Parts: sequence; C-alpha cells; structure tokens
Amino acid sequence: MAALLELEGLVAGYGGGDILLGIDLTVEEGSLTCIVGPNGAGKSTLLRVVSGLLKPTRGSVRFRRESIAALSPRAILNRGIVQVPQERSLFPTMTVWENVRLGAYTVRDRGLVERRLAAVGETFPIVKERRNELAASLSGGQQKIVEFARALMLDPTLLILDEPSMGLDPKTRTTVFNTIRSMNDAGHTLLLVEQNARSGLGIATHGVVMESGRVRLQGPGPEVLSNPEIGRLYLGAA
Amino acid sequence: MYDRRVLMLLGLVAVLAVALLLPAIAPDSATTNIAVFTVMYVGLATAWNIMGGYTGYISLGHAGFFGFGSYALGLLLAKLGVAGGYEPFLFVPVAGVLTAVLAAVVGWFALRTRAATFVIVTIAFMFMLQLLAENLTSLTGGGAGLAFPNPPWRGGFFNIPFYYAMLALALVGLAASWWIRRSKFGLGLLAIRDDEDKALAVGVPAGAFKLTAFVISAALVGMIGGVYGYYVTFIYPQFVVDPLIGISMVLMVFLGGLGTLWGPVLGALILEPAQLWLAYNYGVSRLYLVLYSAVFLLVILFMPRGIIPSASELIARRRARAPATRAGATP
Amino acid sequence: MSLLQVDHLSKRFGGVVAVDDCTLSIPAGGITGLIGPNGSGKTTIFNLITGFIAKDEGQITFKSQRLDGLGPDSVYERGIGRTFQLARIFPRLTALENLLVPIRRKGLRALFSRAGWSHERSKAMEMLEFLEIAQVADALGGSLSYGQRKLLELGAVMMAEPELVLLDEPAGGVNPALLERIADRLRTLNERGTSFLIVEHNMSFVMNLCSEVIVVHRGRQIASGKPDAVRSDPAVLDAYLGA
Amino acid sequence: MRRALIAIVAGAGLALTACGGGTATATPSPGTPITIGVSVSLTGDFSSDGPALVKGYDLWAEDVNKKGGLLGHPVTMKYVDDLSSTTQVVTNYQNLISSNHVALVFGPYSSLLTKPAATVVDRLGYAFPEPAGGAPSVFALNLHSLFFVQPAAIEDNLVSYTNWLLALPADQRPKTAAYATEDDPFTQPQIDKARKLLEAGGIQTVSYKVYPAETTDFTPLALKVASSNADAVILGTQVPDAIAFVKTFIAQHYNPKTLIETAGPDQGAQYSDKLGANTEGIMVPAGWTSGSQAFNNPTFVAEYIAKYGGTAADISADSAEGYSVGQVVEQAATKAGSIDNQKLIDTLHTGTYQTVQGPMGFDSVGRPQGGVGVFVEQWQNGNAVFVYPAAVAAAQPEYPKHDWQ
Amino acid sequence: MILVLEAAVLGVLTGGVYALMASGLTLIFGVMRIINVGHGALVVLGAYLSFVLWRNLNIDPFVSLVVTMPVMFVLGVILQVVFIRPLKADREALSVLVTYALALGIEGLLGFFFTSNYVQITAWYDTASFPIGNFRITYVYIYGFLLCLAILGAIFLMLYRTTFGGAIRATMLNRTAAQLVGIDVDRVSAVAFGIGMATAAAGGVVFGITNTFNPGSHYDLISRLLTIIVLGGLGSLRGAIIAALIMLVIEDITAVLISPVWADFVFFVVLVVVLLVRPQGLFGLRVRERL
Repeated sequence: MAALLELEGLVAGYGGGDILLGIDLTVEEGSLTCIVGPNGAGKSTLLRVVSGLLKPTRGSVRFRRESIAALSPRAILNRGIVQVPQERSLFPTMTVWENVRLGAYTVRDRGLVERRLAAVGETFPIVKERRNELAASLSGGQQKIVEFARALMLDPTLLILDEPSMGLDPKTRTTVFNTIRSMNDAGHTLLLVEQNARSGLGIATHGVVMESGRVRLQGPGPEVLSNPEIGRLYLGAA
Repeated sequence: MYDRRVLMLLGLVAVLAVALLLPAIAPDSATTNIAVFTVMYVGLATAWNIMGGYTGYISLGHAGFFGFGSYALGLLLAKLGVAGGYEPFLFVPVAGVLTAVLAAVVGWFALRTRAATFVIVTIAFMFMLQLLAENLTSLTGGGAGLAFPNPPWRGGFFNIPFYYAMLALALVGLAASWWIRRSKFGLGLLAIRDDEDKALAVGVPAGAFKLTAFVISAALVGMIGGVYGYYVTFIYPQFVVDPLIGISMVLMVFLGGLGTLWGPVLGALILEPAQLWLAYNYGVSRLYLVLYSAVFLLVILFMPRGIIPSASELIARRRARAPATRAGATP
Repeated sequence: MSLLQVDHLSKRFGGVVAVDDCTLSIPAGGITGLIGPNGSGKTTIFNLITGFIAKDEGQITFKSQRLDGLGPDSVYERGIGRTFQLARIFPRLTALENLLVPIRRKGLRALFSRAGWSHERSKAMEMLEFLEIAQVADALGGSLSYGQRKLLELGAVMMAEPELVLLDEPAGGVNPALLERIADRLRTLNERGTSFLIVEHNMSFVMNLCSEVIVVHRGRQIASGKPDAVRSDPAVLDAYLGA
Repeated sequence: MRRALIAIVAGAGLALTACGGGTATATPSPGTPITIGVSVSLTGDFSSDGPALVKGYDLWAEDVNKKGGLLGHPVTMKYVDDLSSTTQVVTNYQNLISSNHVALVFGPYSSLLTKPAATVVDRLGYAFPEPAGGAPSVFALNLHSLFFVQPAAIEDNLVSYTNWLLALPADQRPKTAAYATEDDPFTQPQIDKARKLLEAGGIQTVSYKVYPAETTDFTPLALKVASSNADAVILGTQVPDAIAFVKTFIAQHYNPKTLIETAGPDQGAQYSDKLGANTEGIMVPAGWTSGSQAFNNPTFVAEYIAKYGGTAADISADSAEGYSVGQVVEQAATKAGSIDNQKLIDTLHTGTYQTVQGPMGFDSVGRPQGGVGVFVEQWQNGNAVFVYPAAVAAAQPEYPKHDWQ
Repeated sequence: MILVLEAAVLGVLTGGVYALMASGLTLIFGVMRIINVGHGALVVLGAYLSFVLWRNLNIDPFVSLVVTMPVMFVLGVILQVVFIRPLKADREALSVLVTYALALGIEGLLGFFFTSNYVQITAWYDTASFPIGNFRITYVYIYGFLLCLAILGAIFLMLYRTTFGGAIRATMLNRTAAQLVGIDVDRVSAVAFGIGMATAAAGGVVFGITNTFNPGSHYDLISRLLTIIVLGGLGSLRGAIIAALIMLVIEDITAVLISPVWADFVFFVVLVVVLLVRPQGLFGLRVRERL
C-alpha cells in the first residue's frame, strides 16, 4: 500500500503555545486509520492542519508526495481531501436529496453527478428512502450518514471523519460505525478521529493514540485497543 | 510618561481655551453659526458614543430623542409662557429628564433585541416619534411646526448664547463620557461590547447597564435637541426627527473612532463643518452628496476603526518597533 | 454540608437529553473534578448552574439558597464564578481592565461603584503578579497568547472573590509548563478559601489536583469519590473507551 | 484657580464679542457690482419648486442689468442649496450675509423654510422680500423686515374660488364637497378657510382628510375622496400629490363637477407632462397667469420663453413670484434712492408696487395689502387661464368640469 | 365596508410590489448577514433607469426591465465586490454605514443627472382601469402584481430547482458547511447582491409608475422595507412576502377606516407588537440568546 498522507515532525498551535509537539503519522491508501486520544490531545488541531485551516509552525504535510501545508482549504479540497466535521453540518431546511447533491457542487459534469448520486443512493439506502424529507427531520445518526453520503459525492481520495459518534446513542453508533466500515470496504481511504476508542479502534486497520500533542501508540486497531497502556493515557498516570 | 501627560493636559487646555474664546476670535455670525452646529454635533456624537461606542449597540434612531427633546422644550416653553431670552435655557434639563423617561421605555423594549434587529427597531421608533409629532396636531402643531419664543438678541451676538449652551452640553457629555469610561460601569459597558455573555458570567448586570447607558445617551441628545429647537426657532417633525441627524452622529463616531473618548469629538469637528461647507458651496451642483459619500466609503474601507484607533495603533507600532531594533542591535 | 447541591436536574435540547435527572453534591473548601467522556453533559451542567440556560426540571441550591431562574449576573453575585472552555476574555480591554470588570453588586450600587483606582487596581495588579502575567497588564486582551488568556480569565473570575468557581477545561490547549503553574495557583487559591469545580479532560491534571472526582456519563452521575478509586472503577473506563 | 481663569477668559470673550458683534450692512459705493443671496431648495422635499424660483430671479437680474443695474449696481445672484432643511436654511442666510457679504437677500421656497430664515435675516438687519412664505404663522412672527410678495396672504387663496362656487345658480351649485390636504402651513389654512366658507354657504362636507406631508402613496386617500362621490373636490396639494390624486380619479372614473388643487396645476409643464389632456377643467388658485396683462407681464413671458424655451403654459407661477420679488425691490430701491436694507424696509412699508402679479403694498408685518387678490385659474385646451373673477377672466369657467378622457 | 374591501384589495396589490423589493433585501441579509440600507436608493435607481428608457427611447417601462434588470444585477455584483466584500471586522455595523453611504452617493448622482424634480413614469395602463362591482382597479396594479408574482416565482424556482439556488440556500443556512462542500460563498454573496439589485429594479418600475419619485424618495422606502423584513423575520423570504402583504393591507385599511395620518404609524406599531411577542419576527429562526 502506498502512503497517501504523510505527516512529519509536525508542530502547530494557536497564538501562544503549540498544541502539536511533533507528530509523525502516515495514512496508507485504502486504510481506515483511526486516531483516538483524550480531549485536548490535539486531534482536532491535527485535522485543522490537514484541511488547511491552520498553518503548521514546523514539519511537513504531504499528500501523494506533494506538500500541501501552504495550500488554501479550497485547494486542498480540490486535491480530494474531504472532511465531515464534528458538528452537524447538514442544511436543516433542505431535503436529504438536496443536501447530498450539494456535495458535488464543484463537479460540473452533470452526468457524473447523476451517476454518483445513484451510487451513493445504493450505498446509503436512507438517502433514497427519505430523499424528500428535510434534513432536520432525521435523527442524529441518520444525519451523520447523510453527511457521509454528501462527502462521497466528491469521490474523495481521502475522507476525514471528525468524531462521527459524537452525541449518538450506542445503537445508532453501531450503525454509523458499520457504515464507516463498509465505506472502507468499498475502497475509500478514511481518516477517522474518534473519542470513543473502542468503537473507533475496533474497526480501524491502523490505530493511533495521541496524548498531549504526541503520538503515543500506534499499530493495527484492535491491537492498540488491547494495549493496557491505553487506559492510562485516558485516565492519567497513577 | 509624565511629559506626555503634561503635554496632553496643555493641549486640552489650549483646545478648551479656543473653544471658549471662539466667539471673540471670529464673531461674525456665519462662523459662530457653523460653530453652534459643530459643537452641537460634538455633543451628539459624544452622547451617541456612550451607547453605541461603549456597548456596541448601534442605534440609528437617536434622531427620535433629538426631536423629542426639541418638542419637549418647545412645548414646555409654550405652555408655561416663557419669553425669549436666557430663561428658556433653564428648562433644557427638564427636557432632558423627559427624554430620559421616554428612553427608559423605548430602551426597555428595544434592548430585548440584539444586533441587526436592534438597529431596525431603533429606526422604527424614530419614525413612530416622527409620525406622532406630525399627527398629534393639537399638541405639536403637526406639519405647521412649533414656534419657540424669539430671543431678543440682535445681529451677530445672537448666536453666542446658543454657542455657549451647546458647548456646555458638549462638555457635560464629554465629562459623562470620560467618567463612564473610567468607571466600573463603563468597563462593564465595554465588556458587553466585547462579549456580552462573558460579561454576564462575571456579574455585569448587562440589562441594567445597557439601559442606563441608553438613557444617559438619549437624555443628552434630547437636551441638545432642545437647544437646537430654540436656536432655529421653528421646528417641524421631519427636520428635528430627521434620519440624517441620527446617521450623522453615527458617522462622526465611526470616523473618529468608535468607543473612544475623543473620537466622536474629532469626527464631529471634521465632518460637520465639512458637511455644511460642501452643502453650501457644492449644494447647487448636487454633487456634494456624492463627495460626502465618497469620503465615507474611503474612510470605512481604509480606516474601518476610525482615525484615533488607527493613528494610535500606528504610533504604538512605531514605538514597539524602535526598542525592538535597539535590542536587536546589542546581542 | 455541601456548598452546591444539584438535585434531579434535567435538560433536553429538542429530542436530545443532555442532562438526565442528575444529582451532584459539591463540598465546600475542596477542588472537585467533574469528568466524563465528550458529550456527557458536563458543560451543560455548568451552563445550568450559572444560569446561562434554563433547566427543565430539578433544583440547584447554593449555600442553602435556591438559584432557580437567576440570570448569569445574579448567579455571579451570589458567589459562583465560571470560566469557559475556550478562554473568553474581553479582547479590546487591557489585561488590567479585564480584571476590573467583574462585579458583585446590584442596582445603583453597581452603577456608581468606581473602579476604585487605588484599592481595586492594586488588587488587580497583585492578581496579575500572582499569575505571573503582570508584564502584560497594559496589553489588550486580544493580543495575549492563549495561555495568558487562560490565566487572565482565571484571574478575572477570582477578582470579586466568589465562593465557588466552575472551571471549564482549565488545562485545555495549555502547554505542560503552564499547566504546572495553573495547578499550583489553583491550589493556592483553594487554600485561600475558594472552592473549585473543574471540568477537565487532562486526567493527570485532574487526578493530581482534585480531592474528589465526580464522573458523569450521558447526563448523569455514574461514579464519585477519591481520584484513585474513580480511576480503577471499570464503569468509568467503559464510559471513556465506549462500550 | 483654573476655574477662575476660565471664567475670566470666557467673560473676556463675551465682552469682546459684544463690542465686535452686530453685522452692520455696509452700503456699497455707487456703480460697484452687488450680489443678492438666496437660499433655494434644490434637493429635498421642495426641490421641484426651487428651480422654478431661480428662473424667475435670474430673469429679473438679467432685466435689471440690461437697464444698467439696480441703482447702477450690476447684480449677481448667488444661490445656495438649503436641502429643504431648516438647519441648512438658517446656516445659508447667515453665511450669505456675514460671510459672503451680499447686499440683499431674497426669500426661499415654502412657508416652512421662510419662518426660520426670516428670523435670522431679521436679526441681522436685512430686508426679507420673499415669494413663497404666506402662511398665517409667518405673519405671526411679527417681523417688520419681512415682505410677502404675492397678491394675498395664502390663507385667502381659495376665497375667490368659493365666491365663484357660491355665486353659481342654486340648481347647478355643488351640494357636497370633499376636502383633503397635506399637513403643511401652506396648504391646510387655505383648505380650512374654504371649508368654513362653503359650509356657511350650505355646501355639505362629506369628507375631510388631513395627511402627512411625507405621504407617497396617495391612492387610499384618493379612493376615500372618490368614494365620497362629492360634487366638489378641494385639495390642499403640492405637485406630487396633485398629480397622484387626479390619476386615481381617472382610474376610478370619478368625475366631480369641479376640482381645485392649491398647488400643482399652476406649475406649468411639470404638471401637464404627467396628465396630458386630462388637465382639462382642473382649477388652481393663482395670482398670476401667463396671459395676464399685469405690469410688465407680457415682457416677462416673452423673455422667459426666449431664455428657457417652451410655451407660456410651461411657466410655473413660482417663476413669476420670484420675478415679482425683484420688481418690488427694484421699485423700492429707486424710491428710496438707496439699496441700504434699513431704508428699503422703511420704504417697502409705504406705497404700492407693481409686479407681474399685479400691484401690492405691505402692512407692518409684511402681509400683502391692496393687491388684486388671488383668482381662479383653470386648464382649458392645454393652457391655464384666468376664469374668475370676470374682471380678469380670459375665458369662461368650464362648469361642470369635463369628464376624464 | 366596501371601502375596507377595496383597501384590502389595494393593499394586497401594492403589497406585492413591496414583497418583491423586500425579498431582495432579506435575501441579501440571509446570505451576507448585512442590512443593505441602500436598498431603497437602488429601487429609486431602478425606477430612474426605466424612466430614462421610457422618456428618451419610448420603451414601455415593463419592457425596459429586460435591460434594467441585467444592468442592475451587474451593478450589484460590482458594488458587493468593491464595497461589501472588503469589510472584515465588525461587518454588521460597518455594512450599515457603507450601504448608507452608497445610498447617499446614488441620491447625489441621480440629483446631478435628473435634478430633484418629482418625476413619474406614465403608461396607458396607469389610469386605465376595469370595474369590480362599483370599485375600479387600475391595470398597472394588476400588471405590477403579476410582474412581482412572476419574478418572485422565478426566484423561488431558482432557489429550489437549480444547483446554484441550492448553493444560495446552503450559504444562508450554514456558511461554514457551505464552504465545506466547496461552495464559493464570496461568489454566492456577490450574485445574491446582484439578484437583490435586479429585484430592486423590477420593484422600482412598479414603484415609478404608481408613485411620483425623486432622488430623495429612498428614505421613506427603506424605512418601510426594513420594517417589513424584520417583521417577517430577517433572512426569511417567505416571511418578507407575507409581512409585506400584511403591512400594506393593514396600512391601507387603517387609512380608510381611521385616518391616513395614522396608517404609517400603525405600520410601526404592528412591528413593535410582533417583536414583543416574537423577537425573531414572524418567520425568523430563534437566534440563541446566550452563549
């Protein structure tokens, strides 16, 4: 597998102090990489750097061997890095179908848009079933899935999911993670940032635990999860 | 540091001396007339700034209070049969109190809203006041206007009592503005401007503070409106409750520097004479409005924070750079 | 006798239950940690206590007085201060002025209380020195670094001497060196008589600082006790790592 | 200590001013050019009348200069815009007098602006002949320096019209009348007086409405009038509402027997442009008509057409009123042998002056005296002509009015 | 009673025009979160453009829209790019001042070219009428109303049936999320401003036929339009349309029932009363008051 996204010695932060204190991380093509870690570990900051919203102080961000650290968010989006944010980002008073279609807003080829719509409809049945309902009428988990569908409309090279389980009940969470899994199975490269370590690492091909701005553990998802160290990273040193 | 203070104090005394002696320096009525209106706007802008500048709540309806104060004084004088002369000035504070009462009611309502809605609600209130002035014909005289007692002064002297009345009100406004800026109350207002929720979290009673600022600001504007009415001797609803008066004070504050003590003064000193001059000299060609608007657009686009903050930032940056380079030179 | 007592507190946003029949008791004189996974309702509990949002059910009692229906400013007046997750200071006021804003008086007395230039100012300077940010006293809040803002926010909330301070992630986004300083200052302030309730994700920070820890999950308390006891509670780990 | 200093300084300032104050009007030496200052509304509410006034003033200045000037002084007119605002009008006259040192000032447009302007001019010791401020409240100012150069105080503008209506044979006379007027010191007193006279004459009032001067949509008002189905419609209007009312009447196919508007129909092309042939039969009180044979009027009309083009029907009464102001001042100056303002004031209070609006004199507060009064003018065949009283009438009044076309 | 009915009909018909003008204003607010105080001046500008075409080239005012709407659209885009886009900090307050300055500038230029005489556009249909019972309706009101319906319909079609319309709605709903799916919100803003101007042009024509106007006519217009969009709920198109109809009907009924002098006043009273009950306006989304 080829490396899609490579972070090397990444240091970044806002105004005063640095939050990321030297991150080395590789996302392989076709992988489902999951970053977990307690809040404040720097996960969100890392995503902001990757999506171009925050410029790193030091270190490099390469996407398909090209440095993207200096690019604008739009340019990065155009290179195929699409992000589904943590907070709800559907347009509440637009229909499900409109929401999904807007995902391909930048795609000019109408035929292509239609083909992708059809494909996405297949992958996510809910998009078809509830196409004419307003996004706001969907449950939290359903909205998340529609957001995934919308993100796939751009046929992303790398899809970044920021805390998809946030605010979901366990049952819905399972559905959402199954969906994530199936997206990966369908060949999409996914970078998942998750608070819920068990759910996230459970499905990840590659797991990463961050803490205090550094990568503390990494390896295949389930392996990382079974590492006794992880509890300590979450609940602090004794 | 000490030097700067002394310099500032000297500057202040000089400005005050010029302001006080102006009628002696330039006694012709054309100049004193411009001075009356300029000082009037110094007071208006300063008063508006107490609400708009300190709390960040932009009221475009202060012309309503200006007009109300004007009518309040005019009606008081008419009902009490006060003759022209110095006596009517004594009733100006009464007009101020009446305006304050009105402002308390309007403010209680308007301050339930924030941001854009607040702006529009203040405009609506202004037009309501204007329409009331027009429609309550038996009280206000409606469109036929309301006459003030005609003062007995003749010639160029006429403007001078009004100049000093306006100056006194402007100084009261400045004193209030200065006191507020230095008081805990004022800090609370500035805190509301920066982050109203955070201000609440540290105990600032935002509702009461905003309403108080609104009332103080409106009362000052109302008193100035009263003197204005007496000066022009005839007031009409559309001229004293004039949206242009309301917007002018706002523009002056923005030009000089929102939320600063001297910004409104500077803004008024620049803008009002300029406006009168432009209208007087270019009014016939009607291009003065274009000039006026061009000046504005330039200021807002290139100096959005106003003259005083922009200038002081520039000075601060220079000063910051100077020692930094010195420090760099000696490793 | 608890300083702050929360009984059967509930809050729903639309269909989502953020706080669910939550009962908490915060003792006087201590530093209490309020922990729980993301989305467990900690910040909502803060907002309910400080009057920023209205509760659906339950009651909040502070020093044996009900806080029901009070606005944030009145809650502060009663003696409960708070900070925000992302340090909120007044960006266009100087650091010193930021400290002079807090006020625990009502009505006319609030209006006419002078920012007592001698007494309150020197108190504010002391506070800045105590937090080791006196050098930026005259700098605008907006120009401060994040760490300085954190300290400034803490200093400001302390100025009016509240009995209880609710800290929302005091360690969030702060570098380790500063973290030490914050922990140290909190201890000192606690010794001087202020109680703290801390929401924090940095566990070592919480475990080192707090005398007692309350764990909430899905809007209700699932555990409480000494840090070590809580840490070894499997229910807590489950809550964190997810089921 | 400092306070005392300030007090002294302030006192000194006041004292100095008191000595230096007072704008004495210097009489220019013979033959030197003089400037006459006017504040006119070129922007704002009265901006449609301002320019017409300027035309009249300019024409007079040209005429007087052709004759060698005012008592030998070549005349230049200086106009400044008052934005139709009281603040600016007050500023303008002070500037004109004490900064531009004009020799004389003429009045602005409207009673509204004349009032504050007159008090300023009076206290600066200038004479204030003015063409457009004739409301009762203007004379209530009791200013000795003000002269309203129109044939009658505007309150009486409709008296001629009511006389005509009441003189109609009883079976033709209207039974009912509807009134609507702007809330303005120029219009409302006229309407109120007309109503009083007509009611006394037995004509029943079926509708009376006062509306704010700021109104822009007159349709509901016009509908109200139309629905009253009154025989006579008497409107206190300026130009915009004068047009709007008529348009709604046309649309509603409402044909009153007689329709008079206080201003609008006297504005020449500005009015007829918008209504075309439907001006036919509409009346307006006027002291002047292009066809009048009053002093110098034919010359005025001819010169106007030569200078500004158009036809006699295009000339606004405002222009004639402006011209008249010049005529009055010219005659007073000749009579006094001086253009000193005090002498002009004294002179203007005596005797009679000839204008294109007919002869007139002034009482102690500037109310016109002994003028021919205001007549009834009616649009007939595309021209506004005097139709009443018979002494000045150029045509028979058309009654009842033509139906709309 | 008949009079009240007439007034109501008239209110609906004129309300349609205000609905059109207000829809542009509320659209601009929705997309950019700015209050375009210059909207009234732009309506007047639109009226003057049609006036020129009618007076000089004898083009029917409704037909002239083919020219004036595109011109105003382009002008709107330019104004947005040059004057609104550069505003970064404090844009809410500054935009009020900028658009006010634009209004003054437009007023001044119109005054320079057209003097400040009152003018009106005339056409055969501004006095021609047909009867309904013993009341007559002028054709211009019907045509104007139909025009407004057509344009509003077109706007709704555009918003709900086209991709770009979707982008506009998305920007109104959630600016950040819109950027996330690759919508160029700057471009959307410029186009929205352009559309607002185009509707101003259309509203201007009807306004210009049914009212006399001069360059200063915008003050009165804007105060009404602002009241309407606040009443409807800032940023709500539907709200603006309904509020416009309600306001004008109430105003006209007040005019015949009580007195025309109180009609405008009632206009503002309605606003105040509604805001007392619903601070967010009739159709506005409740903005979270704290935090």
